[in-house]
Amino acid sequence: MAATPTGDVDVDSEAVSASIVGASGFAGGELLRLLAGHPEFELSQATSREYAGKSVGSVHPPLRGTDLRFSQPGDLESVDVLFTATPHGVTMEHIDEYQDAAELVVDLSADFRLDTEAQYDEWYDGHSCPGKLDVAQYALPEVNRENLAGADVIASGGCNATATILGLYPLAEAGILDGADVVVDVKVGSSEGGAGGGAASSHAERSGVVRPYAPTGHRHEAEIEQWLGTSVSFTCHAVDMVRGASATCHVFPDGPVSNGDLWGAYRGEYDDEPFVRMQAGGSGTYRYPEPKAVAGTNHAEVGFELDASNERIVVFSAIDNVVKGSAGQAVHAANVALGFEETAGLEFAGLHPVGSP
Amino acid sequence: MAATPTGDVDVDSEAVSASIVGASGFAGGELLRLLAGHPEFELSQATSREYAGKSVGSVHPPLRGTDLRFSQPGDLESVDVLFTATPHGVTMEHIDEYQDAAELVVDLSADFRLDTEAQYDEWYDGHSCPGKLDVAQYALPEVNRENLAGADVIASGGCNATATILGLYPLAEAGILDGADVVVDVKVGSSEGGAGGGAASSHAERSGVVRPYAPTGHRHEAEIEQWLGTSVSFTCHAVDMVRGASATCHVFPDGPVSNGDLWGAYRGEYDDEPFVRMQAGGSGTYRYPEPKAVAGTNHAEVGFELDASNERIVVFSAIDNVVKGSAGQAVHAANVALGFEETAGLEFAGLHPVGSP
Amino acid sequence: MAATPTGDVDVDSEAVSASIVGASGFAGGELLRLLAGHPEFELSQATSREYAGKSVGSVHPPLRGTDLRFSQPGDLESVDVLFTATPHGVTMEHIDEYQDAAELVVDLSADFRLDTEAQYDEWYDGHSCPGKLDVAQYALPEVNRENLAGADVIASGGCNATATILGLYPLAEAGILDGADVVVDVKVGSSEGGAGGGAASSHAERSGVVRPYAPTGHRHEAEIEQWLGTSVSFTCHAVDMVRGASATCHVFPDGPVSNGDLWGAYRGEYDDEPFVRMQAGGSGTYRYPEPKAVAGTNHAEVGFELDASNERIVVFSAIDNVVKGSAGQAVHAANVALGFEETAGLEFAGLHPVGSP
Amino acid sequence: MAATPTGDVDVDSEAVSASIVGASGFAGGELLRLLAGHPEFELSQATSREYAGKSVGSVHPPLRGTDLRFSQPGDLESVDVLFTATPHGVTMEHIDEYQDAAELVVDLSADFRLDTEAQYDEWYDGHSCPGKLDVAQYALPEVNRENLAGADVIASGGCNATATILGLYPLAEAGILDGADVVVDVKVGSSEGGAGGGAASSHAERSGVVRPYAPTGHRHEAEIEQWLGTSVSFTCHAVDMVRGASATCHVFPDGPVSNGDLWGAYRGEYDDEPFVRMQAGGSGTYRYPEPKAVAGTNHAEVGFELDASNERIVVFSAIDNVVKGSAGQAVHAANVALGFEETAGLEFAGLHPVGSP
Amino acid sequence: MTTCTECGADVALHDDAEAGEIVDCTTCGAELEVIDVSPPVLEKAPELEEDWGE
Amino acid sequence: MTTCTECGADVALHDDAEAGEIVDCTTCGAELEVIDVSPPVLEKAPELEEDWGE
Ligand SMILES: NC(=O)c1ccc[n+]([C@@H]2O[C@H](COP(=O)([O-])OP(=O)(O)OC[C@H]3O[C@@H](n4cnc5c(N)ncnc54)[C@H](OP(=O)(O)O)[C@@H]3O)[C@@H](O)[C@H]2O)c1
Ligand SMILES: NC(=O)c1ccc[n+]([C@@H]2O[C@H](COP(=O)([O-])OP(=O)(O)OC[C@H]3O[C@@H](n4cnc5c(N)ncnc54)[C@H](OP(=O)(O)O)[C@@H]3O)[C@@H](O)[C@H]2O)c1
Ligand SMILES: NC(=O)c1ccc[n+]([C@@H]2O[C@H](COP(=O)([O-])OP(=O)(O)OC[C@H]3O[C@@H](n4cnc5c(N)ncnc54)[C@H](OP(=O)(O)O)[C@@H]3O)[C@@H](O)[C@H]2O)c1
Ligand SMILES: NC(=O)c1ccc[n+]([C@@H]2O[C@H](COP(=O)([O-])OP(=O)(O)OC[C@H]3O[C@@H](n4cnc5c(N)ncnc54)[C@H](OP(=O)(O)O)[C@@H]3O)[C@@H](O)[C@H]2O)c1
Ligand SMILES: [Zn+2]
Ligand SMILES: [Zn+2]
Repeated sequence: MAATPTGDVDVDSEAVSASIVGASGFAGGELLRLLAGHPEFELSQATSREYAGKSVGSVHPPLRGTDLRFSQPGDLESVDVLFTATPHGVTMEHIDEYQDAAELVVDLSADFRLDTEAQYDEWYDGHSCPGKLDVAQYALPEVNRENLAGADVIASGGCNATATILGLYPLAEAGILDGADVVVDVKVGSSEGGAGGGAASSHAERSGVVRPYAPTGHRHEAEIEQWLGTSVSFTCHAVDMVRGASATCHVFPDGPVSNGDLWGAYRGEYDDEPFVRMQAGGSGTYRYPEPKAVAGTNHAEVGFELDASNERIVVFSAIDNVVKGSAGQAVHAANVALGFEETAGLEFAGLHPVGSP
Repeated sequence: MAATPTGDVDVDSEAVSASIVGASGFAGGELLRLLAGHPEFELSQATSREYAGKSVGSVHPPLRGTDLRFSQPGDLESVDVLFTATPHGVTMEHIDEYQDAAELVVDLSADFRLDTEAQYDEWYDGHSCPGKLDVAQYALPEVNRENLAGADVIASGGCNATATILGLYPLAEAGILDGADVVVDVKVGSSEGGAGGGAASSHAERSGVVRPYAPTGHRHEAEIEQWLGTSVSFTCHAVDMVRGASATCHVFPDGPVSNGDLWGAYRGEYDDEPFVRMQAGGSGTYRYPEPKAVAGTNHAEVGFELDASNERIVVFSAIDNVVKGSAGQAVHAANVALGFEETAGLEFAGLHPVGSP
Repeated sequence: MAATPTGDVDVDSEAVSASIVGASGFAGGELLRLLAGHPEFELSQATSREYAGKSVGSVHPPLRGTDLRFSQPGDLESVDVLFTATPHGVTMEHIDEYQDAAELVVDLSADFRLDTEAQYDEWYDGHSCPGKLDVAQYALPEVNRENLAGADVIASGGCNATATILGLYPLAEAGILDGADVVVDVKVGSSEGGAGGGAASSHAERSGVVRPYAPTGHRHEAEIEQWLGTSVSFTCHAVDMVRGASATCHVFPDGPVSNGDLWGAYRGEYDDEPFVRMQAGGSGTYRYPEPKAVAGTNHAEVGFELDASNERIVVFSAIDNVVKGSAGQAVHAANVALGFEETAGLEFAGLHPVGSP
Repeated sequence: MAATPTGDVDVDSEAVSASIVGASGFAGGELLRLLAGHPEFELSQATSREYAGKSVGSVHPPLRGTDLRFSQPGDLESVDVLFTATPHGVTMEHIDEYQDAAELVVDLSADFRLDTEAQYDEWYDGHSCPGKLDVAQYALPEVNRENLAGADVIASGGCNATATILGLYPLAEAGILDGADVVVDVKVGSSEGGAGGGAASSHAERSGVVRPYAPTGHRHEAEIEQWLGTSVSFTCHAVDMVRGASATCHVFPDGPVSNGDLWGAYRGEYDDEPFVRMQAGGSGTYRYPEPKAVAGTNHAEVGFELDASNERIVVFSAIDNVVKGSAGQAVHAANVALGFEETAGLEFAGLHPVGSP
Repeated sequence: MTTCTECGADVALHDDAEAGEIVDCTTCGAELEVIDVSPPVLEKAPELEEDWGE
Repeated sequence: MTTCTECGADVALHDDAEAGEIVDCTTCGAELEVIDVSPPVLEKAPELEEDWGE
């Protein structure tokens, strides 16, 4: 039963070893899946306190048939790269231990995304290891590719922040956001909440919702502002899908902007990006970015439409929150940092038809 | 608000007769359901060209067991009230015929919602009976109750427009919209598209979506502007539910507004409204307005949150598009116009738990 | 089958008082909803240990606007009827206390459904109050109407058992089950698991499933056997809906059976039943029983088809598990026991279209 | 934008060329996706009458970025392998033309699945090219691997038949089906109906269903009987998922069978199969076969449980209908026929978490 | 009978309400802490984190 | 390396496995309790109730 792909690189002799802390969670499970199919990495350990001793496939069906079993996070062995997919606060507490174990730590939590302690004081509950903040590099290659090589700590972006930044970055670079008012209205799936599950996230309560959460003051505003250089009015809604984050950005620029300006800005930024796809108009069922068209993949879809009468640009951006918005972004950044093919391990192109993946 | 109807009128001797044109559709089916349970109305005819001769229950399961059969729209008999639930363009073509058949015509389409021919020229493809436009009254009692008595033609509002107007009307009345910038980001269910169904609305393609449609230039902007006195930047998304329209309104007022101002505005407008419920904060699973909490009912939920740092008011409004956003609104308006108990026939309070109704 | 409520009893002067233990749960919430709209009952108390002090509407959106707040189960006051919607094992422990508080106890759990202690030893973990077993009457009026008047304890049936019994009872009565082999393949929604919610019932894990559970040895077999006089091979699957239980019964009768025999058996049993609807064949979208056609209602749909080449009868039965399969059945039985109109408080006929209610 | 994987084989010099007739449909789209990622095939043409001239990515989002455009089925060029994914009846009409174009025709329809004209007369509407029936080989490698090499026509199995045959084949081989009674209760997703979409398969009508269809007399019974050597009592239900077919087989063997017998039969048959996974019991969320655990993959999950008290074996089998049940099976069979690595192009292992893919 | 500090609506307290108890306003849904009972004084309760994450 | 008591497949135990530990068989999914380690002996672990109710 060959449940997982094997690449053509000689894995045994020159593979880069990698372990995952928090491998029983949703983001950690994706890391397992992506690294198991990656031609350059060899999986070493996958931790879970709750499932230690069980096979990784008992929690994550795509991994069935692999012999790897969860180990305790306290039993970490040395590896080349350590991916950490733990809740906010864990990595900042254990960063020294993690860096002892691996030359490169790729963290999926918010712990090293922001530049300064002051931001953590404002948006989170402070930071327990602020001295390491300037060592860390933000993972998203589309905005930070040039700083990833040689990084010691890479901080994978927030999923809502990733969707928003990818949607608006070309406008920021083109100066179109200068003085602009920006509203970001996000819709996300249930996997964003992680593998826990209380009464409110039960199937009966969570099905069929369009449920506002974090109407104002969402923490990802900090990351977005850091990368776009402007503040945004941000509101999030839970909708009935498992994977997916979709950001609709309503941008009111300071002066007139033409369709040509916009295509120039977007194509200039994204034409050579392996994981960003423009989707703006056209015909048929899929005309604008939508999350189910990228579910399971590391792709982002980005598109826009000009609203001349309201002097508005509507930008749509859609990603899979646990891939491009988390584990896939982390692997992509590691590929860049280690000099691998950027798309290595991230080639899956998605499914059609597909329901609510 | 009594959750069940009570009927003290002697139905047999003095019931008001009503027929429905377009009764095989989604909005028409709701009219059938609501009128069948209404203490004051007696159903006369229900038209469908496609299903003429079949029992209404063969199309609409809740009507099973009733003896009524669909008739041809050409065979209309005289009744007290005629409800028309046909696609845009049909009622304007047949308005004379409909008015011959009934003293009161309640139309669910867009044909008589706008005040002037110019608006139809701008937003639709013109109007074939502009002379009747000023005879018609907009149905939504929360904004137009005082003009409904004695109306000859009542035009039930658009579902997205209804959600938006209910969310913003108290701000308009309180002057808070004067000079404000307003973005309206709407999420709707599949029943909004009616009972047709092409490839794009098939289950396989339409499941699990967050799909932008009408990113700009949505026709309901006209209605909204007419009632709020200000233009709004409007964008719509199809999401995975069947019933429901949810409007998130991002309002940037001209000057400072306090929580107290907002509560004053909203409670002043809605405290006595039988079908509007405030839902703003609190605890538990249901903290803000959401469509599944009002699915199947004529209730609207409205709530808001102040975003001090962005000088923004976020307003949420949720309705069932085929009830409050269509058939229920029509029956409510007819109740007002005819002097019935306002809540007659509209008492159903919804279900919990409920999935994606 | 009257689709709309009629209330001729003077509610204020002679209402029957009722309380609910376990009112924050899914079945208890339905009881609240049904009794709040019932012309004969007046709600007294609704218990919840977790939510004591909060308004019932804070947990159950359809109850918003009512002033009733949850109280502690230890603070029960005397009422005419006590409905108990607690997990299995609670009522058998507290039955004396409950009977002290009310003349009629209607229990929704499995605690008093079976006739003998031996059955509880075989199928459950024994019974702590076996002496009361023969006092209790099974609620399902379609099979036990004549024994409900004057009962002290009424035991509402299991939802899967109710679906199965309603599907097969006419065959049992007609002798067609004698010597027959019967397979029952059930599909149920997530509300069957109650309002708790662990990781396996989270939205992310529970969405989109066809998940076998209780492949063999399901406890409801005991109830089914008790009422049909024959054992059945029973298997259950969780599917992606919130409300609904659907039983497909594959019956292999001992001798030849004709379509006429079947219609005779089913119509004989159900023609006068207010809550059972035959649905067998026909045209259009809804040809056979399906749960979404009865969601939110106390109706059962039953239908069948003969498979001549396999000498098989396929019987379909569909209910809403929390209404006909639980709270609605309990209210129906109470209506019968107390001499009320059978359909009082249970007139809601459902919605069309409707997604996954 | 590298939307599709590229293998390491030198595609230009030695690739096997392949075209797809019916490439705009659901099964044809999967063929496109699988062949685009296949190391041995080079895509030549993809036909669609409706979308001729459009890029394949305009219909199938995972193919975006590829340059291939749909061509007319009348313009077929010579290739090594022709895959046909047209509705039943098309291939039998065009088989000569298809065989002229390619040495190997792999048909996904029912046209060449059955052995004899008599079967087509009994289960379908006859056959227009019965002389070719004995040339064709059934695709499913698990039951027919040894006959695929050198085949001229390969007939990919029906999705429900595939699920059923995989579930029961080890029992048939072990003689346990001899004299056994077998009920097969199937649950399938909406993609089984193809990309058309009428009113009944619209999102509003098809969401949330457990809808019986083909209660008796399903055509796949013919295929099943052909491969298992016994007739089965077969019933199908549409449930709310897009991909997936799940067969629950209730088997009543003639004599006693032990757990050991069963494991012997299943492991003997499947231990070396690359695409069959046993899943029977265990702990956690995923204990038995379920379709969402294999969605998007060519894997089948098979499991069973003994019901001693009813002398029954319950067998569960789950596949993705458009992969293992159609396009994936076809590619797998072609791999076998052409001597490629069996798993080539079929390595995707699925997603977790995943909603309703 | 007292007044919701959030929206100003009337809030009915039951007879044996005690200081420290949390009630919700049935008009706006706000959670209110009973600070005193005679006369009744309410205060907005500290907000609970939504438990369905981000 | 030892054998699953349910399905007979090989089960690999890690080096520092201890008696009392629960492992799952990667062939059939059964939960197995490690009864002894040298030589390894497994026994089917008591079944956990599904936590998603009926
Ligand atoms: N889900 C998303 O869409 C998403 C997107 C972007 C970023 N992220 C970030 O990724 C991280 C993981 O999110 P998730 O959704 O995967 O959460 P999750 O499903 O709850 O998983 C959390 C994982 O961390 C482990 N863990 C928890 N506390 C730990 C501790 N103190 N030490 C070691 N391991 C611990 C858990 O396993 P045990 O308890 O068994 O050890 C589990 O494997 C979070 O920081 C989140 O913000 C998630
Ligand atoms: N669905 C909503 O959420 C919603 C909300 C607000 C307003 N509305 C408005 O309500 C109206 C109906 O919408 P719907 O969603 O119910 O549409 P629908 O499901 O497509 O139903 C349309 C109905 O009109 C009938 N019809 C079509 N053309 C006709 C003609 N020329 N003469 C007579 N009858 C005709 C159809 O039946 P036959 O073809 O069999 O005669 C059918 O009964 C539309 O104007 C819509 O804008 C709908
Ligand atoms: N859901 C269905 O489809 C269905 C169908 C047929 C029958 N039933 C039966 O109905 C009963 C309730 O099911 P459910 O689905 O509504 O479960 P649920 O949602 O879990 O609700 C259980 C209720 O009981 C209360 N409760 C729990 N333990 C208690 C105790 N020791 N004393 C007093 N109250 C207690 C809980 O509230 P607090 O913990 O806050 O007090 C809660 O209100 C069960 O016996 C079930 O078998 C349910
Ligand atoms: N969907 C499944 O789960 C599944 C599983 C097993 C087997 N199958 C079988 O696979 C076949 C295709 O099923 P599907 O679900 O993919 O159907 P579909 O989505 O309806 O696709 C049918 C395809 O055939 C083309 N087509 C139709 N008539 C044609 C003709 N006369 N000549 C040439 N092309 C024609 C259509 O494109 P144009 O009309 O644009 O040319 C379309 O590309 C069927 O035989 C089905 O039984 C399907
Ligand atoms: Zn308040
Ligand atoms: Zn095993």
